Amino acid sequence: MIDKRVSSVDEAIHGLFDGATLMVSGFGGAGVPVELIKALDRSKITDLNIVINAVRFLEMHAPGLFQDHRVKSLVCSAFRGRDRDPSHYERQWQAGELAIDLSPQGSFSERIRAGGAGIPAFFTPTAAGTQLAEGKEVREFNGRQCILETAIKGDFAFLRAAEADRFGNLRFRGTQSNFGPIMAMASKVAVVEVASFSDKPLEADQIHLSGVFIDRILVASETGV
Amino acid sequence: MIDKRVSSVDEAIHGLFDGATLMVSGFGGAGVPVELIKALDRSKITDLNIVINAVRFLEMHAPGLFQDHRVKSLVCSAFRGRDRDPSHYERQWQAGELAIDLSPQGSFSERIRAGGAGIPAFFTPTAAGTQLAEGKEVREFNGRQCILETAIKGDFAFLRAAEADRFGNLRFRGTQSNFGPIMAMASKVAVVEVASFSDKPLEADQIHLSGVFIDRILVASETGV
Amino acid sequence: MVKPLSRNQMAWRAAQDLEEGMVVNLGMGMPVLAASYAPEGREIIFQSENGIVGAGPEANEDERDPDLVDASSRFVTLAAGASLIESAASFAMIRGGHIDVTMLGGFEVASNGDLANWDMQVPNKGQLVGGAMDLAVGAGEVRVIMQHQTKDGSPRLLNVCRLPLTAPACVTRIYTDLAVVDVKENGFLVQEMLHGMTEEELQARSEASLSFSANLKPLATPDI
Amino acid sequence: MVKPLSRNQMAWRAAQDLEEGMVVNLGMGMPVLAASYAPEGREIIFQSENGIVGAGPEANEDERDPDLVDASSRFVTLAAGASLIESAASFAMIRGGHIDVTMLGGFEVASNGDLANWDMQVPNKGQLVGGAMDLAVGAGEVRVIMQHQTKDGSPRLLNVCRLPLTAPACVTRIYTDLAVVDVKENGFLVQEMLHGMTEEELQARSEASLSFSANLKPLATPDI
Repeated sequence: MIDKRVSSVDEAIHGLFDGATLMVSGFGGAGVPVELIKALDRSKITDLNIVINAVRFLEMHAPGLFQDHRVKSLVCSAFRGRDRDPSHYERQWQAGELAIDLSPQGSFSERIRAGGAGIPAFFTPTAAGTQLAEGKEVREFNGRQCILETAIKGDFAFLRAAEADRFGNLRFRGTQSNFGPIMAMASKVAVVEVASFSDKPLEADQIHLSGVFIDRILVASETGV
Repeated sequence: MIDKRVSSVDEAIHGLFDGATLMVSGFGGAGVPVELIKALDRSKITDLNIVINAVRFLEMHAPGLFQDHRVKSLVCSAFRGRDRDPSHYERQWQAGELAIDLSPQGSFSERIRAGGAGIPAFFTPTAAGTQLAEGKEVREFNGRQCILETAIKGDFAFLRAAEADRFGNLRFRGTQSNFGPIMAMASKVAVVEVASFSDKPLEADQIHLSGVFIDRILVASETGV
Repeated sequence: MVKPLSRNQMAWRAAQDLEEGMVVNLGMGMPVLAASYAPEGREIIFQSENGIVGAGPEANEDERDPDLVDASSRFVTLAAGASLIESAASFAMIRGGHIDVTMLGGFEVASNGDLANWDMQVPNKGQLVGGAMDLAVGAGEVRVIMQHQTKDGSPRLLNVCRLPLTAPACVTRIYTDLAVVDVKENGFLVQEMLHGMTEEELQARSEASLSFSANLKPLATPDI
Repeated sequence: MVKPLSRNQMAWRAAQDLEEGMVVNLGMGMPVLAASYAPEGREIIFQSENGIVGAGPEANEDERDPDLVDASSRFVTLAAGASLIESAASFAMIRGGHIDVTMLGGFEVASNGDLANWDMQVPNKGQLVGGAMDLAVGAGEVRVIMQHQTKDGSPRLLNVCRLPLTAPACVTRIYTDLAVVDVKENGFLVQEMLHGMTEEELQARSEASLSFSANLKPLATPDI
């Protein structure tokens, strides 16, 4: 019988390796897989390429990642630290120790979706004619300049949802979903932490993400998050 | 107060013009907007470019369209008639009166999604190295041949759903949705026929298609469909 | 003369290779038949490209729902754990590599794995491609169920496909009424063959040259 | 010396141009403030790019839900008719032209409508682009709310932007603390200006040359 639950957070992140590309969901605190990020922080995994919309949430929950120089590159749409003084990651970037692929949030999302949907590249008008188009192929469609953006894929994805069934079918609350569905689609191993587990399969027409995209379910501890 | 309902099927298709590109949803009888297609059949609108997955459903509900030579081109993934003898549309195609853009069903879907998502073109491995790639740009990504497919947009879209609220938020039953959401997104005027209308707004986390994409709601007559 | 497998037997044999937890898409005809022969107790997720993830058996006449059909336009039911999606999401799932196995009908397969299964080039009839190309390109494995020869006795296991291709170099295994044949780096490798048939007889019914597994087994199925 | 508009007044003025049924996305800062000043009785759908279609007012302290935030990371509520979507769907909505109006903050606007609003080029700080470029490219209209001049008195209505562009030729209207300025084929056209201010005074605070509407109106707002 299919049952994608794991029994511990260590099992949830098992197999994540040095040099992996890891995608992490969350926006403004909603849908942030806090338990998984904390477990990553505690691990010794290094040389990571992390795909995350806003880098500050990574530092918030996994300060050790940057303190110990375990991130080698980032794909994001918001790299700026919150405080006036530069953050750890801003300093590492200035020192040339951290490579950044800054994408407009819509191109960031679409590149991840493309990764999950088997589309290797697409043209978009977003960022055409700006600094972020530098080095990218430009082509005109219907009189409009567009640039070629390429897909992003991950080895692992971390996301958070409200509820899962044993198939990995998910329901999200509020704005929890954000980058979670596309990151799960785009990654080889998608790990979701959920607030609750449904013993009955979720209703077929009320599922926000099909369990086909989910590999492991961590039912968050009551006190954990 | 926003209320996208129209009071008649004539009002529902009002403004559809000669030469328009019309998208029609439906798969295997599910989600086929029968009342709208029949109204189109009764109208005198001609020179249409119709985007529909399987052409036979168009002939089934709007035989006059082909009998009166009112379709000038089709975008589809299934153009074959059901019977052994050629259908009206197959004969018109043989006679060179009907232009066809035959796409694999996944590329058909993705081209429509691209039209609705502001993506003018994308690369896909589907159909690379086949007859359907003829004339298309080929490029290799990660060792795999891909072809460039372009977006499809419509002037009007017809779709069918189970339930709508006044904002045009939709719920579908079973496999009704199929091409409906992407066609609504890709068209200037999206018209949905629904089996029932909810006086209360639908629940925010149980909506299958946001009303932002819907322009007109036709509440199907009890006897109509 | 040995008795070739029936359509049901071919579907049965193909179904035995479906494993617990697999996500599987079945094409029209014999492939969809296979769903009902999957070994009991194995939980397999049948995806149908019109928008079902987790299709159940065909609906009985009294439980038919016109809003719930599969990609073969059959009235179906939903299995436990099913979800419903729209077409672009469904083909994102397919093209994105999230289907473990697709089983498709076929007209011809070449020894490099090229598949031709979409255009019979019938005079006076239009073309129908449907989701075959997307499935052939996107699924983790492409398995074909087809008669070993055409009705007029022409081979279907070819050196090079004559009919228009569905996708190049995609097929991993073929179930015919005579044999189970894998497509390997250096061509066709027969894994199972009907009891009583000789290697020469099977080769005579194939255009491309066949290799035979050192561990060649009889192709045995129940009487269905 | 005339009194420039407060931030609330600028937001109020911008809000008056939002029409019944419009789908509107509001950027951080003054733009999100505008939501609360939309004329009563008008039903406007506020889209927030992190996944809300139909955001309501900011949540009171006792109704805050950590799972429900807007693109400015504020705790919000849902309006009647709201729906919730994931990020790729949200930006498909934005890039696909389904947002009627976006109101954004700005650093600089050029007379051809070029917008610079994403990179202040602060030393030692990293870049943050967020959804601004997608909104600037995708929305039906791009309206900017910004102070007419920088804190040190430099103009923001320029011949050519000095800061990195968000998108070329996208802005249709600018609300400043001094004026309401449209971007037309041949440059800036002032539609409204603070009472008591002269055309010369406004021009002196702008780099690009301004035209003034034949129907120039006073920029009047309530005392908020």
